Amino acid sequence: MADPQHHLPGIADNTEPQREADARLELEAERIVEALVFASAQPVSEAYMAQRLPKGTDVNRIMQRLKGFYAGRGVNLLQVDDHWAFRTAADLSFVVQTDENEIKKLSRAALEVLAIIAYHQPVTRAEIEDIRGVQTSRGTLDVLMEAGWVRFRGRRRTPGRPVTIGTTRDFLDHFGLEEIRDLPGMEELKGAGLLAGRVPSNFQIPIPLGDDALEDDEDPITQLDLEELGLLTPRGEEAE
Amino acid sequence: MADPQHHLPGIADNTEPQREADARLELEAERIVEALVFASAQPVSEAYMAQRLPKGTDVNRIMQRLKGFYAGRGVNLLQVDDHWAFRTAADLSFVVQTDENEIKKLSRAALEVLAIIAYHQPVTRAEIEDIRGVQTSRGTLDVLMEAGWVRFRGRRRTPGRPVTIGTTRDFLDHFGLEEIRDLPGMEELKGAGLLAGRVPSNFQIPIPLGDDALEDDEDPITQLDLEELGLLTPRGEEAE
Amino acid sequence: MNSAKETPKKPSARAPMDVLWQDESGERALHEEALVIDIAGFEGPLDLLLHLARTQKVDLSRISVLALAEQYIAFIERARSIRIELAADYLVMAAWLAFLKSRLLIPQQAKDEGPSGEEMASSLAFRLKRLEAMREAATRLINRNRLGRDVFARGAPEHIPVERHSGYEASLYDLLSAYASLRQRQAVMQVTIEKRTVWSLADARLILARMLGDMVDWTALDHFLLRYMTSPRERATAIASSFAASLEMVREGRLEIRQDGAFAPIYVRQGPNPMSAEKLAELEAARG
Repeated sequence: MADPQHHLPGIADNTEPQREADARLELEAERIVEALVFASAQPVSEAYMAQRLPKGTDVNRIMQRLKGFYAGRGVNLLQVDDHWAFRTAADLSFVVQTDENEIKKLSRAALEVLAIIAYHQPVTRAEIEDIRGVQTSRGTLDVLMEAGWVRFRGRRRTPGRPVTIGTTRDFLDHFGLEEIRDLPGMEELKGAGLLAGRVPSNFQIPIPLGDDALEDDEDPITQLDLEELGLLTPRGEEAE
Repeated sequence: MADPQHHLPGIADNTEPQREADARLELEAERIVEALVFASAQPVSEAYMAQRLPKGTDVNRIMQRLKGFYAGRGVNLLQVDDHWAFRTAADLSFVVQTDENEIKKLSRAALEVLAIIAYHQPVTRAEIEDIRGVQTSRGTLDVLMEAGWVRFRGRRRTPGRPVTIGTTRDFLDHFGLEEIRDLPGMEELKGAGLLAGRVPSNFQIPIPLGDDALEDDEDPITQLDLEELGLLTPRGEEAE
Repeated sequence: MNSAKETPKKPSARAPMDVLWQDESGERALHEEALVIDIAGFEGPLDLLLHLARTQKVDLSRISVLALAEQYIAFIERARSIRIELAADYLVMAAWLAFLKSRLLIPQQAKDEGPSGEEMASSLAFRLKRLEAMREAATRLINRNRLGRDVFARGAPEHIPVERHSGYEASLYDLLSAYASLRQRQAVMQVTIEKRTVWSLADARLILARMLGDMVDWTALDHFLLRYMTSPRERATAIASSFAASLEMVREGRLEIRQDGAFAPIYVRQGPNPMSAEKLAELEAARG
């Protein structure tokens, strides 16, 4: 669909009806995505919406506009990855809350592991244990997986091919994050080198990856990781 | 709350800020009822909303105005007696209903069979039953085939030439795996709390062989085989 | 101090989640006394170190690693002196810190291999900072507006968008847990778990009674029990049960017992009131 603003001036007799037609189509597209997203409790992907819109519709642009439209209202349009969902405005939680609104409480260990996975993903279990300095007790990862917040992502191409763990879209949805880069304090932590999986002599900072696609990061570059991490730590010595 | 239109003219220096304050209150009331109606599983009564609004708020008037606000949109506000609910606009039901009834939860048995196929592939039907310890009902494999997650790979060069089964590319896509070898092994399942720590010493989880290439003891499936297996006839009888 | 297992953890008792959720600082209200006793509340040596570092009340980047190492080692010594079971992790850390301390105090030889004391210290400081940063991040994360607590989804969804063509729903977690529990179930069904041989008191009593007739003179308890011990693994249980049974039989006058010193061999012989053949037959019958 053509953007009305790109029409050239001077051919007004032609553009005026055209503009109206565009606006009508645009409104119709807005209505369709509103209906789609409103009808679902789960975030709806842009790809899914695109299938239900006229070919070539710029879904993201429409969603961004709708997001602005709902910004001040009681129900907001939120982006989660490349998915969209309507959610009640956070400042209204006091009215909406009922007794049934029970959410699962996490143990301190589970919460810590969740944060480490979120900020360091894709991360292996050995790395989680290195950061915490303690073995992850049975059931901790289990709880997070069952909640649907973390998942096995793949394997790192290092000796032993350890399985890597990352967060899910449900995680983003649950904590109201558009993408993993929106994690609180991410920039500061990166800047301080605290998300680097290694000791300070090596100031290489991996950019956390939240996407579903496996990244080049799961390549031999990170080979240093495991060995290096283990070497200077007591846990590593213990393992020897 | 006074309707701004009912203010008398001539006392403008007083009404202007007043009008603004009223509008703000009104918008806040609208936001609250929007959130309430949106989050509720049932239509919400005006009485319930009134409890959550400043005393004396004319709920019905607010709802009527909101109804107007949503009238042209993809989601409408509907009144049922003195209860209110959001519903997708009637003329858009076609977008919302296209894939109704399509999503089914995989049965426990199907999950087990699928998992066995994933880990033990290429695997024969008899081997699946051996691992599960029970006979696999006819429909279970059908369901997995229908889902597009498993396929016949070939025939094993052993007496009876049993058909071997493996997973598909769609399987990997659905479960977010890049390759079948990304499936977690015993240590990872243990670490995630999915496997108990104490398993028999001879307990092993195979490393799945998921290549498209046939194994040494596998023959390709031929057209003849498919007919023989009854796969080319609708819902064919499975070779027992 | 030989426990290689994890000490039982009770984090909920010491650091309830509520504290973490409500208390921004994440600081745990713990006084020194509790610290000594309640090692079980710590999630490993780094957690303990972090707590000790916190009590130095300085920025983590300016902590004295040397002082911290000394505090930790002192803490472990105190715990050991009052015989608190420490997980191996804690002892390994103590040993590592002792090594670090020596590296920091003694100038390094030129040809000395391995990391310098300073490198080790900065690595430790980094790990502490990183762990603390993750704790703070966790607190900030959990205090966000959360779906189902602060923010709500549509209460009456009309439609579930089906994005996959398969038409079936299953997550990787579903798949893996189905597989793991199936395999585990089958493994349990197929493996015959070896029965652990335990000598009951009754067994031991019967065996001792059978032996009484053969015993002319003082015989070492474990020496004659060897006849009944088919495998070394039974040794402990056989000796324990026989000893307990022998005490009872001494009380009944069927047996006399003698030991010349602590940990010296225990000798037994027939007592003044030996068991009759009928009584023995009765015992045998009762045992089946």
